[in-house]
Amino acid sequence: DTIKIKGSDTEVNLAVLLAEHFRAINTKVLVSVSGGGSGLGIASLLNGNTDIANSSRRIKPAEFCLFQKKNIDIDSFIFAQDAIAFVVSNEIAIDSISTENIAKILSGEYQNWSSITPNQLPISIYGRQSNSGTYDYVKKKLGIHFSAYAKQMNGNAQIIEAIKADKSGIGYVSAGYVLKGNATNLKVLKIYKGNSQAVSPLNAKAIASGEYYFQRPLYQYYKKEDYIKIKDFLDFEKSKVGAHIIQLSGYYPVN
Amino acid sequence: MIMKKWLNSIYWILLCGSTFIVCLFLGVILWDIFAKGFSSLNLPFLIQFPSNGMTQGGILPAIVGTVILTFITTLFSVPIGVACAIYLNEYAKPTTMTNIIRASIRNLAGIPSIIYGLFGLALFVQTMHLGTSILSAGLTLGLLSLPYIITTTEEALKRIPNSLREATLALGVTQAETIKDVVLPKALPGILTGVILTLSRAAGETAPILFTGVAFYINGVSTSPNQEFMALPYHLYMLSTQHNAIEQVRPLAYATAMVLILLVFVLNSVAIYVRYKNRTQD
Amino acid sequence: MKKNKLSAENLDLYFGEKQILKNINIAFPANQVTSLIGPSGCGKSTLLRSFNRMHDLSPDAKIKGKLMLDELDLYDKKISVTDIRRRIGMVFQKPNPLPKSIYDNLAYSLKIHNYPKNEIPDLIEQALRESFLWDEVKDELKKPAVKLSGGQQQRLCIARTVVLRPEVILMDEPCSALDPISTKKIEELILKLKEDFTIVIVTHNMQQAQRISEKVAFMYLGELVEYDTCDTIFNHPNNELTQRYVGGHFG
Amino acid sequence: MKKNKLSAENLDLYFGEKQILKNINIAFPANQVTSLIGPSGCGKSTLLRSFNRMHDLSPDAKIKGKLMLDELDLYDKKISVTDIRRRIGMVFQKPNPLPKSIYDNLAYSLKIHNYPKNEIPDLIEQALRESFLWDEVKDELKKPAVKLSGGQQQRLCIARTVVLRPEVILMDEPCSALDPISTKKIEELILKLKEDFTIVIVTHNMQQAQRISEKVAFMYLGELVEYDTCDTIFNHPNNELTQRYVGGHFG
Amino acid sequence: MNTQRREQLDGLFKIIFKGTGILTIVLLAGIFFMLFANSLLFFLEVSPIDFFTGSQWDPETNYSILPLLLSTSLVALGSMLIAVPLGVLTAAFLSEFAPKKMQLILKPMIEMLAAIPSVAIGFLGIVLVGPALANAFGIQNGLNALNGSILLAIMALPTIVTVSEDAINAVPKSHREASYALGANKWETLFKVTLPAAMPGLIAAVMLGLGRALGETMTVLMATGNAAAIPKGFLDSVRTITATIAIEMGEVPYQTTHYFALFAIAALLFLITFIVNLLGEYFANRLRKFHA
Ligand SMILES: Nc1ncnc2c1ncn2[C@@H]1O[C@H](COP(=O)(O)OP(=O)(O)OP(=O)(O)O)[C@@H](O)[C@H]1O
Ligand SMILES: Nc1ncnc2c1ncn2[C@@H]1O[C@H](COP(=O)(O)OP(=O)(O)OP(=O)(O)O)[C@@H](O)[C@H]1O
Ligand SMILES: [Mg+2]
Ligand SMILES: [Mg+2]
Repeated sequence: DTIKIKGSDTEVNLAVLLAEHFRAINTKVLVSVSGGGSGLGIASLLNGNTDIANSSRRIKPAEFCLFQKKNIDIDSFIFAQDAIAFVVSNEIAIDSISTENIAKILSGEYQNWSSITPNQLPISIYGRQSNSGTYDYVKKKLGIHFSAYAKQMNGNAQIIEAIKADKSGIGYVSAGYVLKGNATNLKVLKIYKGNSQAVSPLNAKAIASGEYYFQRPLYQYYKKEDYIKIKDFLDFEKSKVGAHIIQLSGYYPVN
Repeated sequence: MIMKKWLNSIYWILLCGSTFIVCLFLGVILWDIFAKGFSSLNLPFLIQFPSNGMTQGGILPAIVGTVILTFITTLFSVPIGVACAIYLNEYAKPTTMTNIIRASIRNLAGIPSIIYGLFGLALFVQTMHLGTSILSAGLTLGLLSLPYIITTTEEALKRIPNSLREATLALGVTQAETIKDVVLPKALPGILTGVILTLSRAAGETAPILFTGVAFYINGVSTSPNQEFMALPYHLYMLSTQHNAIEQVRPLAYATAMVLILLVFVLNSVAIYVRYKNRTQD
Repeated sequence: MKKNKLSAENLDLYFGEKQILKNINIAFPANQVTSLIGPSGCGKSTLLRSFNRMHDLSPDAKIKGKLMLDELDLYDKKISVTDIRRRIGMVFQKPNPLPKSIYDNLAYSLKIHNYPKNEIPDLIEQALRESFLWDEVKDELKKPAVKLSGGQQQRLCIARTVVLRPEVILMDEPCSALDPISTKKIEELILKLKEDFTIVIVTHNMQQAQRISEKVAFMYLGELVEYDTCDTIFNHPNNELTQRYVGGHFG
Repeated sequence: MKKNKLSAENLDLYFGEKQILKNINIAFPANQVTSLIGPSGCGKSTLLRSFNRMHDLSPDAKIKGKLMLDELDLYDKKISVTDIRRRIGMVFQKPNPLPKSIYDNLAYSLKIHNYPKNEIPDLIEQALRESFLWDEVKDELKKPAVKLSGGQQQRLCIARTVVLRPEVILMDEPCSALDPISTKKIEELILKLKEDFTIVIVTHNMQQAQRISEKVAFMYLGELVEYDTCDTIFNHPNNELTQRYVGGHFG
Repeated sequence: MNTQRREQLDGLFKIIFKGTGILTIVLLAGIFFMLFANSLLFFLEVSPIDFFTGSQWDPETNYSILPLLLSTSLVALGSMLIAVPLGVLTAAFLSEFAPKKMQLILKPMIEMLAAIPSVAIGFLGIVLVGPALANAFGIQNGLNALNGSILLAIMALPTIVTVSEDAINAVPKSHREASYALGANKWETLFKVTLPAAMPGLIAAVMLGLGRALGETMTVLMATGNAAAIPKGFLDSVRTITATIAIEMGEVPYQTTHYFALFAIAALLFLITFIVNLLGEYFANRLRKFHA
């Protein structure tokens, strides 16, 4: 038997690790993992092409209607917390940034770093493709339309790569991606809203208390009727081993 | 006169230069991939599962997946493609209709592979409820291969002189027997060349399997046709664009690229050899 | 007069719109050699091939009239075309051995027609002897047939036809691709085979027609102009066209 | 005796290992037509083509001996082959107009050799007049040359050669692909052209050779058997082979 | 087996062969049908005018193919600018000047180039061409239209070389002899006689190569940066039609507008490649007729 997991690119590497270790305790069930974006996960669940939909956002009402129309009962499960980090090159002379400025940069209103820093550099934006959950999340959270010149990258990893090469770049990725030496030569910006204190996405305590602005739960959606089939795997995620893996990957386990 | 001499050497440089650049492309591609892939390519890489979030270990499931996938493609496209070519060349009357059919088959060979992917999704995954699976993907690649197999097989059949068919028919042999005993055996090398070249192309395709069943990672090897699978070309795509530790897995990506290129080169060499053998024979 | 083995009555044949054979009436006597002569393109091959229904394969060929083998209507829907072709063998202009060994070229048709396995070797030897080929190939029956010389290949094709014991053998310029020595051998073979078979042969070579045939038919532009004994056609033809043709004035 | 324009001394020519021309010694007088005759394959074309160095294109051709245009050694390393080909024009067996318009077929040769732009139209008109083609094509100079009839095409090819004012024109069976009327026109043309040019022509047609040439060379198996005036060769040849050939007994 | 059985079997096989023939044709016709039926559903919801005139591809709000179409054209055009001269000149060298032995080595090499899978080429776009471009032009990121053009040129080259070579070989020797006999040198002959005579075949080669470049997916997906804005030049990131389908298809719920939109752009791509390939065929046939 196989459990298919599809969805959010943010979660895909985590899911791969979980699947890999799951093999050690259960050889009877195969787990196949694919990325592609939260939309893909939910669409696949709807289309019957996956058992678990990874989603870095809550299901949209429109999507939920589609399930209802098809008479499919779904359930969800939050298996980790994710923080979205904004990264820039080391040469950009800021450490923290306000949510307003982020909105102005991402919507294309500010086109040069000189608007907020001493750097005289055109801003290039590295984001995700339009149907990734992260894209959607940032867009909704800031209430903006992305600039048409924002480069739409295929995955978090490409964004990091790009910004490493592009000292004028700014991009957003899951906090998990900036761990483990991935962020050399990069700066992970602290975020503040209005007059509140700037918080780093790498601060576990702050995340646990929900203080970081771009912080979101990571969901797994599944059909209720399939629960028995996937129960073993879900249990594994909640187990100590599972929590440990989640932590090692740079996310924050939910307890 | 002097002008002409000058021009002539410029032309000469242009022609040789172009040829050299074309060869250089191949050289650079092979050199870059082989030089950098060679150090990570070893036996364990070929026979191990990926491990530690795919930053270590091998590509066994991808190799197995590609082999099974190609096998399904073959099983589907070769019999149907050869049968269709036989129909067109041996049975169908040369009407405008068959000419239109031939022309459209040739044109289908030029349709972007991603469109076959869409069709496979609509037909196999959705309509026939095969789900995203190695079967759906194999059938999709089979569809993609059909036009190639039909045209190359028809070419091979056309090269068989009519006198051979007449020889047996005049002995009271039926048309089906003639095809089985005379036409197909004689056309076999030609058909084989076409089939191998087509399959080597199919094995390297990525776009058509994107939405029909290929998976990012599977924690085991499965042989059941209704399961998802890993495949070499997609694995390379994923390692070079999707993975979260791109720098770390780059050597693995190089080695995967090398395995993939070696695979299609071996298939191509076999095909070129079969064709060469066949040509020198008659 | 000898009994007629094969005959055509009011035969018209069209390729698409073009009429190639025009109201042919002819009957070939049993155990004789009949030659068809006429300028290129006059329809000799077309006539020959209508007897063993080779035109079934050309989708645009249309046939009218009655063709008979003894009492059997060759174009009767109910009868089997493979059976007809077994009973009316054919040898082509260019030798066309199958890409198999000498032995298998003969064994193939026998197997197809369900001859008992144990009789096959003897039948093959007999047919090769009848075709004057046995002595030349008996030590290398496993050799690919295409390695034989042109004349040997043509005799092999005749042997392949003979082995099935057909009643009629149609030959379409069987010697035109061969050298004079091979031609002579084949002519001898034809003269011997007519004891057992009825033979109809197309030839461009007037000398050959005179050497081997009892009767000769002269065709011109799809019509049968004159059909008579060999002597009549070549020495005192009734028709002026025939006279001019056999006199070498055209064609 | 007229002055010799073109000559070969001790010419041997090999294709790979095979010797095609054997010790040919021949000289063609200026402003005359010389015919080369001989059975097929005897080396006429090969001889002709060695004068304008067309064999340079076949990598396996080897040439020994001395070929001269006036005082110029044709195979001298220092001289330009394109210049030789301009001075020794050639007309081929099958008319081979370039896939361009009638006008451009002639303009091409002129442009290649850097004739001044403003002189080109006049030169083209003159050449077409000389080739008896002007009246037939003057209204459609832009028409593709391949649309002309075979005879017109061949005259165009001659015009294309003539327009460059070569000293010698080599013709390799220029009429063999043409009907009798076109052939007659071309023969008239040749007779007119010899006033200005030296012409060497290969022909299979004995009548033609007699009609147009002052001198005739008979070749056989790569050797020059007899070379004499037209009258001698056709009416009282010295060599027996020549006699048999012009008498129509072989070839 | 008696004769009757054999003939029945013969009839049966005839039916089987005919059946597969028809099945194949139905399957292939299904592709046309599926594309156009689904795009029809799209145009029921989005007006074709918006589709062709808007300036933004932003699913669920704006469906305009313009940026994608421009991207596709830009990348394909660039690849032809590189591949056509290289390909035709290489073909000329191969058929006119290269010694036999050299041909024996070069031809399989070009076949091998054709065999390299598109992901491998795309991979090189990321690891080799991209950084090289970034260096050469002093830009931050080499994933742009130029990168895609270079890679697609490599992929289209084998097609262009082989088809052009056939076309040049098909030019009759008599044309060349005519030219040489007039005192033209080999270059004048090549550029003014041989290549013009082979022109229909050369156009066919370019069309077939272009068809290949237009339809390629993985290479452009990996190497062009995928920005769905109207490109301003070769150093901009672009997103082609094929890449858009590849990125978005997996993520749309079936039977939604977005889903149909992807079929609509696929249908348009299909039409374009179909026309380009037909043109290629047409010119190839003209060459055949011309020399027949
Ligand atoms: N399959 C065909 N379709 C259309 N026309 C055909 C076909 N076969 C033969 N013909 C035409 O029928 C005419 C008679 O051909 P046939 O081969 O019978 O002549 P023939 O007398 O055998 O000539 P030859 O001596 O050259 O073999 C010819 O004009 C030929 O072009
Ligand atoms: N390029 C070549 N390579 C090898 N052999 C050649 C070549 N060209 C001609 N030959 C051989 O040279 C011999 C003479 O040929 P050539 O064409 O000169 O004969 P010809 O007298 O012009 O005959 P024809 O009257 O048929 O034109 C022939 O045996 C021919 O096969
Ligand atoms: Mg015939
Ligand atoms: Mg000649």
